[in-house]
Amino acid sequence: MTRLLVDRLTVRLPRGADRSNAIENVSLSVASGEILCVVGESGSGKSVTASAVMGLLAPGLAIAGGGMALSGEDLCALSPEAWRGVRGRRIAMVFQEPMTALNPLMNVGAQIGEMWRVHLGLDAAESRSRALAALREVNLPDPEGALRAFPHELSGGQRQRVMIAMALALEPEVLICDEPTTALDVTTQAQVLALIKDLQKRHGTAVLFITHDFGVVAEIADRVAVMRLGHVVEEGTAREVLTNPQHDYTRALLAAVPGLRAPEPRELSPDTVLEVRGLTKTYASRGLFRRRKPVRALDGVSMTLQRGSTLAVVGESGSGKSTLARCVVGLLGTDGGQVVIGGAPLPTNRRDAAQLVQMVFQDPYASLNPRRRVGAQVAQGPIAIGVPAAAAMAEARRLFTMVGLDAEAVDRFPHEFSGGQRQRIGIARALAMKPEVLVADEPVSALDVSVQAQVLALLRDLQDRLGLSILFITHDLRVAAQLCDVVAVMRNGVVEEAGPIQSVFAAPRSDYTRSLIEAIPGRALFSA
Amino acid sequence: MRVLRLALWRLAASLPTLLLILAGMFLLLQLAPGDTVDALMAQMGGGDAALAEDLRRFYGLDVGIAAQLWNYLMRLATLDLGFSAIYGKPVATVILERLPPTILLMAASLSFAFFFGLVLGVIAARRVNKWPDTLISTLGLIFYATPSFWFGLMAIVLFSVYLQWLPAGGFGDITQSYTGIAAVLDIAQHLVLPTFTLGLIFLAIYLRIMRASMLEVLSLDFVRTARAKGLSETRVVTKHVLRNAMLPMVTLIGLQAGTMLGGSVVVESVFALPGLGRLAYESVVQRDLNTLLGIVFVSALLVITINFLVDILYARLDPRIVSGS
Amino acid sequence: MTGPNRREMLLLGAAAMIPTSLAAQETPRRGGVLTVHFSTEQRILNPSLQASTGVYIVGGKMQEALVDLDAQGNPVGVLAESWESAPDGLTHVFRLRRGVTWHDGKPFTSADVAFSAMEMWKKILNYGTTMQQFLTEVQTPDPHTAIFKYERPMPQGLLLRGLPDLGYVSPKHIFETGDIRQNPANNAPIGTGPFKFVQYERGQHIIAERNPNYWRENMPYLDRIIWRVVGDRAAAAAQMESGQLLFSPYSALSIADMQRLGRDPRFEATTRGNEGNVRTNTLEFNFRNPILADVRVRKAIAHSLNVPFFIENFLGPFAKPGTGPIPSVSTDYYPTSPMPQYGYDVAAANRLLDEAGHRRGAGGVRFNLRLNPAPWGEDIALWSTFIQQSLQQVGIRVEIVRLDAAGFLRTVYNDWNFDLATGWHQYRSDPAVSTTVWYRSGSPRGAPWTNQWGWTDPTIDTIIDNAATEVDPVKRKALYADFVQRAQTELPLWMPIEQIFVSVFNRRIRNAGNNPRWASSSWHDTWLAS
Amino acid sequence: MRVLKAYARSPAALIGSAILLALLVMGLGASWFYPNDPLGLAGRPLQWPGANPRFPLGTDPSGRDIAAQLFHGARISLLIGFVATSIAVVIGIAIGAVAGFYGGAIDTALMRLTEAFQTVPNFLLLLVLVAVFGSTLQTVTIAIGVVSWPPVARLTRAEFLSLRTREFVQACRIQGLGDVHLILREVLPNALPPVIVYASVVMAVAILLESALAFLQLSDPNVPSWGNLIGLGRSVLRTEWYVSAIPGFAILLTILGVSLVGQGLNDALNPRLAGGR
Repeated sequence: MTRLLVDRLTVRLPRGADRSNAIENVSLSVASGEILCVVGESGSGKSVTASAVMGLLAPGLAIAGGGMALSGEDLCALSPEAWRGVRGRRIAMVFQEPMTALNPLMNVGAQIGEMWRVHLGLDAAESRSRALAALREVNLPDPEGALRAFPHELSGGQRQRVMIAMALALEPEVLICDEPTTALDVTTQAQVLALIKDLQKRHGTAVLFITHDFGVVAEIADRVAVMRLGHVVEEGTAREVLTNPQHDYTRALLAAVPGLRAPEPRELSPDTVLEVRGLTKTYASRGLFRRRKPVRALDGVSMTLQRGSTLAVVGESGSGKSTLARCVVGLLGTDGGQVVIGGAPLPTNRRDAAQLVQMVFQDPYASLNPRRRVGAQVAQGPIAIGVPAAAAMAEARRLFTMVGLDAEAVDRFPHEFSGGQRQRIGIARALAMKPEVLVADEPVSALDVSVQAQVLALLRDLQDRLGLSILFITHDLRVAAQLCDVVAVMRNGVVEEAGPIQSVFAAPRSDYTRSLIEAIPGRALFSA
Repeated sequence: MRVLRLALWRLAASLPTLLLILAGMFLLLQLAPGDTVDALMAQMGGGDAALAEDLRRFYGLDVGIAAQLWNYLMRLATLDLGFSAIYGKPVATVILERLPPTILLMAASLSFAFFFGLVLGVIAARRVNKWPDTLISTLGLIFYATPSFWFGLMAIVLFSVYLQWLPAGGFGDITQSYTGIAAVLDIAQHLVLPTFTLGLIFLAIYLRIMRASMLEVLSLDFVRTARAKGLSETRVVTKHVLRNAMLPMVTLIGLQAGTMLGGSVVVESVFALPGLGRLAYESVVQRDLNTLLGIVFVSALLVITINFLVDILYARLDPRIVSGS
Repeated sequence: MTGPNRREMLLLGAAAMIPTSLAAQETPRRGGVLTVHFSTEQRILNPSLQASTGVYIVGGKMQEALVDLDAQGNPVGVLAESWESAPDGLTHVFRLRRGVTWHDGKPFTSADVAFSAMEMWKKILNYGTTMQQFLTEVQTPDPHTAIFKYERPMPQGLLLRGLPDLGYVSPKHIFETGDIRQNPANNAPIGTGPFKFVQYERGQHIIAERNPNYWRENMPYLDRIIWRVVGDRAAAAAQMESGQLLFSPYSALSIADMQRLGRDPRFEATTRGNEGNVRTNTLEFNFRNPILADVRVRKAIAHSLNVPFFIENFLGPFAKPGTGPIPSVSTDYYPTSPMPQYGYDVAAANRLLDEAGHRRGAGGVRFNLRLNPAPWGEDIALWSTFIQQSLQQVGIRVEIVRLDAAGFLRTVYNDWNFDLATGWHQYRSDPAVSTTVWYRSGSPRGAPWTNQWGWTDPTIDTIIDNAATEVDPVKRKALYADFVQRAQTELPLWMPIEQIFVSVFNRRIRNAGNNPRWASSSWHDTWLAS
Repeated sequence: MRVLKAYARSPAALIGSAILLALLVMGLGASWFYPNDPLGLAGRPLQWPGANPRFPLGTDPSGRDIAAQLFHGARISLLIGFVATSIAVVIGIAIGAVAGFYGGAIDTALMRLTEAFQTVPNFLLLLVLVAVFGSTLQTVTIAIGVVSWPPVARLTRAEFLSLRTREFVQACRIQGLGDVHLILREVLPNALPPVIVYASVVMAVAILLESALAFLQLSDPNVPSWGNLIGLGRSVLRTEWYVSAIPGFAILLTILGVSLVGQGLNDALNPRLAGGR
């Protein structure tokens, strides 16, 4: 039977927003034991839909039309009180950010226990034991420990499990998952997805699953609804939508999803432009009250990058890949080993190093100074090494056109650009120094798939035109597969496996690599 | 045990600071016109040059500055604060006599400011931009803008002179020798006005901070989670928001310990309280180096202690601190 | 702040007659607590070591001197019953009172007198060191006889009038061991007086209680005396009104409050009982500043100050215009001949300044001066402001340099770093004591309240010296007339205002102010009407 | 521009600006409203407000026109507030920036110094400074500035600590730009807003400190400061309380104005701190 019915729902945005309605005439329905995936890029209104259903619309947003029904009961008719009774008890929700979604000052047991205490009025002991059971069900290692633990003591995956345990505590009819795995590593993602699917099967819960990742969709969806700018543009069973999309937008999205087909092997130039020799880096971080044991971020890492080629360093969080990137560009000093560029060790002098290696950063918003014109930020490097200002600005304009921006945009401020455009500016800034090596640290992971594809295309194009040598840091094998020649898989500060991407994909030597590849969502579909 | 070790560690860590302060103060005061003997002469109403010589010898002012500083620090090493020129007894004793009123005053003002700051802040945040918020915020601004000594004077005029509800000053009525509960009440009565006077500005500050951090915490994800769990608004605030929102306030207490001690100088002189603040003022005027340095030393210790307690409190409130992440 | 009551000593009782108070007829009532305003805490309370009213007001109730002054201001025996002096003035014999015991029960003997005289008055006590400079020894043939031996003649009159203030006796058995200055008894006096020390809470109060074994029969009347430390004038006034304080000595209240309370039937604000404590406000010139070295400028400055106006509007009934270094109350030495005066006359002032060659410059300003006011006494602050205001009218811009006590003394009397200074001159009944030093040249640098003006005048020096050694009262008076004449003509400093300290009593206090140094005296006969 | 709009939108800012403007007019126009020296003898002392039409606000214990002192006092208070604040902010930013940007030993040393200054009760330090260097307008102002910088330094340091690791700063490092450029062009502009907002607090405190000093008779007696007036009024508090009340109220208004402007700036510059509005 239909658990959740959203009928021609329209939510109005506050005046002054980019469009009048967050969502318009959105109609969805989820039956018990069914998973409906709502797919869309940022701004598609998928999250608004979710919070509307929870009755937790952000201040300023208001339901302008349509309705929602839970097992036939009209939600919009509910008083705030009544809705609170429904919330958590009959409709539960899992949020995207496991890091911030839990109260940092309250231990896990208490937070889960609250469900029973508040809704069923059980006493502390009883709700505690139930919480323990719940934690067992989401198979957390050491549930007793977890009960007493505080959120910051758990990993992202574990927190998400806690969230799920909490959400399912009272056997809700409907579970809403808002990008629950986006912030997780692939392997963890795979586990959490499996967990959700499994629980949902056992409890026959109706799940409204919100994601931007077709891979995830392919993994768990029974039915799919594609949203764009507040409208549902296409809906159907997972199979139909994924294999035979009707709407152009859906097609575009699917096309943008990076496949696992490794590119044809290229002839690599024999000369090594970058060589990393036995790099070692240890962080000795210290807490306010007691010293913590030092962390080995890099443990004798070695790799080489051939001129004009791309070396992808793939790893999950904590693998040390970002540390590596920062050591290579000289932002971090190393404890051992050395970085050799063009035959000579990386000069300590900032100015000299600048002309050898440049970097493109992950966060398009943090990587530009909000208070300065983008042109100036691109030109300042060359000016610093003595290029006359006028020439530097002219070069900046040229680069802007090269990275696909309007040359006149140099006079604008960062906030006037979209994320993708900023990433292009970042690339232009790096290229302005005409470096031997370009280090790209997760350059696309913060972007929507479509934009992602464009930026990757740009990089590939630039490499062809300028013969760039790129050290490409990423957590996403699929992205790596797009443009790299050689891949190095890192884990806990050591290189697990390295080699031509084709061979690594075809026959991974280390189990870890294999598990990484297997964890890729929608692999079955997209590697086909 | 661990706390004690921490305390010692903290003290050791702040030794350089202490040394810096004392030496700095000492040298600074050497530049002051006139010494304690001049002050004493003024008090005695004269005496001949020979007497002055004699007194300078008595107060150990006849040796060079470097020597004096050295002597002082050496004595300090043995925790001897020296001999007070004004009071003719060991500085330690003098300060101990004067410490209680100040500590009492600070404690009272702090609790007053903290409690009401908290409550008002929460109310304002819950009714943000509605009339209670506007009222409270305005009051806060006015409290903040009121010069404490002026408020004190006006309070005296109103409550002591016209209404005759509260004593105009002093730390207790000694014409009656109260004992037990009566004495406590007596002192309490004498501390009412000073507490308000000193606490007012801090109340205003805490209120502002609390309001802001409440609003900030209310906008965080885990609050949304709590709501999604179907918790009542009250429970969301009391169980989830409050504790998080208190953290900035707690930090502030530590940062402002020094300021508060400074404020008590003025308040004590307005209400004729026999506290550390007034002692400090007197010893500056009387050029009583030992006493002044002693006070600086003690108040520094006080500030350090308060900060230490605040850290402990903070750690208790926020599990993340202890594990140092 | 150092209040008014710092610096007055009474070496000779003022002969001013005391109106015998009607209270005398009433029968004294026993009991009661007298609460006294204690405006500035003292470093010590022992009057044998520090001579200042701040000490007497407390210590004077617990310790006693050999002699005190009676209502008429004549010496009367206290610990000494009688005395005789050798004609040569080198030997003075004191017969001590018998059966007197210290508060700790030990008997009072001549040994105590000898010890106090030799170890305290002669060595430590300010002014004592000068007065007893030539005291060679104190012989104690028996426990009740003390014989003072001097190497130079000591006039009996001066000695007897000195001892009420400089003759307080401390117990030998307490002080003979250890450093006298650091002796705990200095802050917890042990004496023979009518009141026993009970407690001293720094910054709060001092408590003394009735001494049951006091040698005067059935005295004292009061059960307790409590001195409350109240630094703030306004607060003190409030406590007078609320009855928390019954007596505020030595002009410790604000002028406004003293006048207000004086009009209140519950209180009496009077100079009675302070006849000895006369002071004059000064205006001191620094001759190292060439401008001020010119007498015309000094006179011009004097002419431009409207003293009567100032007194009327700022000081009220407790002050009157001064005529010179010797105040009018000092009938023994007050000159009968007219003295040069400098009335309010702006025209004259301007003329003098023009003559002196100081024409008005930009903004009508002739020149700038710094004025250092002493930090004690509300009247000094008002006076300095008034000087600033008045001199502006004649084109002298005055900058007030505000310093605390230590800073003031050091800057003015040691560093000579001032143009004008203003404070108090204490007249101690004989010009030779603490008045002529303001004019006599050759005072060691750094000695406060002496001639540090960089002004030397042989004429006045000789007059001063002659007067000091002149034995014939008539001639002496004449010499001091010359002295005043000279002082007022040369005008090295100016003393335009005369003030007597004011006591504010609650009228419940009986026998209040019944001797010229009442506030400092032992209060054995003081009692409280219900 | 955006900032200006946001500023103009907050009512707090408008009221505050209005008050400060009024004070500014009072201060600057003082010599025009009251050409005579405000410290000059105007008439009988202690005339109640309104008692004498010549003195709408009465006269103080030295027979000076309170209204005149109020106007001229506005100048003094604003001057002291402004100059002292500038001093504090400059020192604070300099120390905070260097400490926060370089960290390590330099940071430790500078923070020790800051701690030292914060550990001594600031008013106590102020007393000593004034006792030592005298109480002229200049010394008092400088002294106030000297005791007020530590919070600014801490704030600046905190900002720098968080900003120096931002990707755009790292990008500039990689571009080979010098520290001076990084500090002045990249970090400082982004660190400034909260500091500017805090400056209003410093100014308020500075004015309060001066008045407290004057109240203890430790400020410059040659200038018509409000605090001096309050201090004078203290001795006649029980009868002529208006002498203290009037200038006290003026101070209250000033601080109110300053902190309102501060709040406005806060709302405009960093909305997050303004409390999620």
